[in-house]
Amino acid sequence: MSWSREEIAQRAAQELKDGFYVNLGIGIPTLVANYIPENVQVTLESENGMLGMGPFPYPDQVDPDLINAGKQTITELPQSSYFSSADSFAMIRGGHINLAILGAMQVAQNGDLANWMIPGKMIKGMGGAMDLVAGVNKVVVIMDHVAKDGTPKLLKACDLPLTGSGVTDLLITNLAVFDFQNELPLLTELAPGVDLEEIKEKTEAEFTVCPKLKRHLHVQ
Amino acid sequence: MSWSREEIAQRAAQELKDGFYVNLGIGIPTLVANYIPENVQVTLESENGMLGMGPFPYPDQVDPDLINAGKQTITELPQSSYFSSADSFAMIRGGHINLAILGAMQVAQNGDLANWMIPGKMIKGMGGAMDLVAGVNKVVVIMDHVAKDGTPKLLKACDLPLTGSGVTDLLITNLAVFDFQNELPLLTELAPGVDLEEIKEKTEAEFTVCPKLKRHLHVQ
Amino acid sequence: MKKLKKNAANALEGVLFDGMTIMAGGFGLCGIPENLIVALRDSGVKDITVISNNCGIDDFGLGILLQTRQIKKMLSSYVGENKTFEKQYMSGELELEFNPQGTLAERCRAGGAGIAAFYTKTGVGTIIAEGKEHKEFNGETYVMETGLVADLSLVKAWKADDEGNLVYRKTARNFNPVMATAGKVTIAEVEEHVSLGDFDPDHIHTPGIYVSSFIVGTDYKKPVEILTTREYVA
Amino acid sequence: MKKLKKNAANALEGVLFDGMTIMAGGFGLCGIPENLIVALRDSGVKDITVISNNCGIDDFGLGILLQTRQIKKMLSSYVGENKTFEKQYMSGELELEFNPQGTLAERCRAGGAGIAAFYTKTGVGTIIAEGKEHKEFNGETYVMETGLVADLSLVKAWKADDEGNLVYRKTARNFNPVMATAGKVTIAEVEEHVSLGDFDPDHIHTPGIYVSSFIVGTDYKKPVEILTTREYVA
Repeated sequence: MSWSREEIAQRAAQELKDGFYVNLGIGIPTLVANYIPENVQVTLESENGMLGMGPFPYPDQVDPDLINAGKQTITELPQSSYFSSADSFAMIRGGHINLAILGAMQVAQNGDLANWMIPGKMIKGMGGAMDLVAGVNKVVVIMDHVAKDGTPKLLKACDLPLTGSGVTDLLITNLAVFDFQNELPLLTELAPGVDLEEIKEKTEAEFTVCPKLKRHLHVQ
Repeated sequence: MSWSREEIAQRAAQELKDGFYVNLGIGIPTLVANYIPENVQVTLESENGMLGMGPFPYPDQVDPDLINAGKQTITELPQSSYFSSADSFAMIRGGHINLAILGAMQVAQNGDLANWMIPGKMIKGMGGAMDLVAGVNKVVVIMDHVAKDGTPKLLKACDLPLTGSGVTDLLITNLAVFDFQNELPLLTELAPGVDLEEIKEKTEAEFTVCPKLKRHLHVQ
Repeated sequence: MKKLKKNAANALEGVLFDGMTIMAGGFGLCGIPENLIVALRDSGVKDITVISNNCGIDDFGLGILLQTRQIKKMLSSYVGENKTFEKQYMSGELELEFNPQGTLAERCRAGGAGIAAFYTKTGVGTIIAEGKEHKEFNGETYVMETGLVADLSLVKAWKADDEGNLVYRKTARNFNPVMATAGKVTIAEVEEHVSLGDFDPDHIHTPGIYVSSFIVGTDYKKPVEILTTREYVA
Repeated sequence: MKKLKKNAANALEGVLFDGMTIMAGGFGLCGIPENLIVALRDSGVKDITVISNNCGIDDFGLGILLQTRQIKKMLSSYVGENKTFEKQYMSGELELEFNPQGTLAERCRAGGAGIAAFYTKTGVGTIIAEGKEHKEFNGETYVMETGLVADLSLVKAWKADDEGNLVYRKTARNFNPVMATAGKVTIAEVEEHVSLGDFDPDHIHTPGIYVSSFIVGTDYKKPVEILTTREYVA
């Protein structure tokens, strides 16, 4: 067993604190918005130039001038504001965003993150990811624990081109949670039905195990 | 005889071309706004954050939130826009202002300009002057030809702290006009009743004399 | 000094040359100068370097300039939406310089603001920073990035007045205001031309000083790349 | 997470400490945080470094903090309006670092935007550039200036909504928006508190993310430094 996409999103949502300004990447990170804890108010930033991102529009509300960084149609809220790309990344680079949640292809034990390029194969570009990981206070990375072919994605060192060096603060996979505050990743939580042996088997990186390791049945 | 303050302003106004964006310094440069040639439309910029500066307000229009860089009360025009100090100097530093007209204490033959400090005597500060002389396309300097004690102000080298190095493009004094496009200042115009001898006597700087030297009776 | 031009072809007259560098505003297909891009294609200008966050999609936006092979080089942060792009790049027909999105925006701002270069943490330790100058500030490493200036900037705004003052709408603002400052010549296209005095001077996003000329665009398509909606719940 | 505080003293509670660095918005006496400056004086905080374009006049604005000798050092571009300033500086009581106005504004912007340093032509060849790093770009010499961050930024806006979004009025905008971005804590004072949704999101000058808290100021004096008017012509 392991965490579903929804459960990963739900686990990531626990990182949100009241009053936070948050940037959510494309994919599973977008789902995090559905699991914001009660009594916690967060403001979502979209790096194409908006603070206070609202939900998807009703069909008759769609506005081509109002999209998020994933190019999806969205809505505004009473507290929303718009600004230029330069002002948006001034905000990001300047450390004003409290939390970013984004996907990854590889994470290394020193916190290196790769999520933008597979040489010779995929050339989409880094978009705003390099700015986000360099500038945002806390970077939460979400990914499957292993690649489709079963090879580990939490590595001793990334072999793909980096998005940022030593930038990962917290890693949430479908199997476990790792904290990157110390020299080596610290395994702090296991998904239901996952044991330490499975993690060791599916992880290339060295890591330490938290004495208070939590074994979850379900993400709350 | 020599040019009056008004005549100097009038002569400086001849440098204004249609469509120019212009910054006018404090003192005589401010008077230039009264002599903008017909058929020439210029937009006045105020470095505290305004384009399209209007005339002084009528007494019942005075607004403390609307001042120019000289802290004088002013008015807005239908084409006016406001912006921050950072955006204002981005505009100035980025070379978007066509012309600046400002006063000086000393000008050197290489175009050096000093207008902000007399060590041990006057510590007001440079305000926006250093940014203006470094960033504006054409810098027109206005000053009395000699100091109150009769000593020359157009010098071989400034002894006061500089505002900018080699930044003067045109110098208009109460006696003459010098062009700074070449190695040495080129004397191009003389005020009514002023002859070359007088200029030589009252100028420390080396300069060349334009073959087409103009002797004015009046500024038009 | 009339800034309003009749149409896009008219506005581009006399400013184009082969090998030039052009900035184009927009994020994805949002807030792109649709009319000016078409006129650019029709002009036949070639070997251009385009600075733009994206390169449109295969058959819309800047993508149409790839189809005609008018683009020699792109500076972008993301081109994932365009297959023609990928093909021409892989075959070596097209040069590409990836810039992190925030670095790209800041480079444009710097170019327009007379800032020759700046130090950012973005990209340090990645291939983006390779060969660039590094410097330590307060114990952290920064990489130097230079300002960008274009021969021509093409921007899309919502409204313009006679002075060329521009106002943008929602997230269609994006790169347009910074690119407007970084063109030796800047041409804007807008949906609406308003009278002088219609704008509140406190609400103007791009002062007219940055706008050489502008046109009122026609037939705006504004395609939506990813339509996402929610259901009305009864 | 309520950002609106009861009054200036309330807003400053817990954020002040001796020796701290404070940015204060305003140009001359235009757009200065009148209420917060008075509360700063009344707090008795001392040895502060103040970053502000000017230092008020002798008995108004930041000038009142010179009278009480709470300011150890000033970073400014122009202090000509203040005689107390001149006296304290000449006697060595007060440190002073002059910054060209545009460099000062850009340093604040850089600090808020995560730019450690930038290269400008402003000041090259003057005493301002002495001892600073120089670099050539395209055959021209630039000087490196560093970003500025403050422990606290005090800004004055016209209106704020509950989120702390700010809107400024006319030339009272000046340094306030950039300084709002460069404070570890930023406190705003406004003339009017409006409801969420009253602002058009396209018209907001400072997004609430930059505003830690705000107050509605009282008894605004807004003195005019140089009253210049013209006559009605019949």
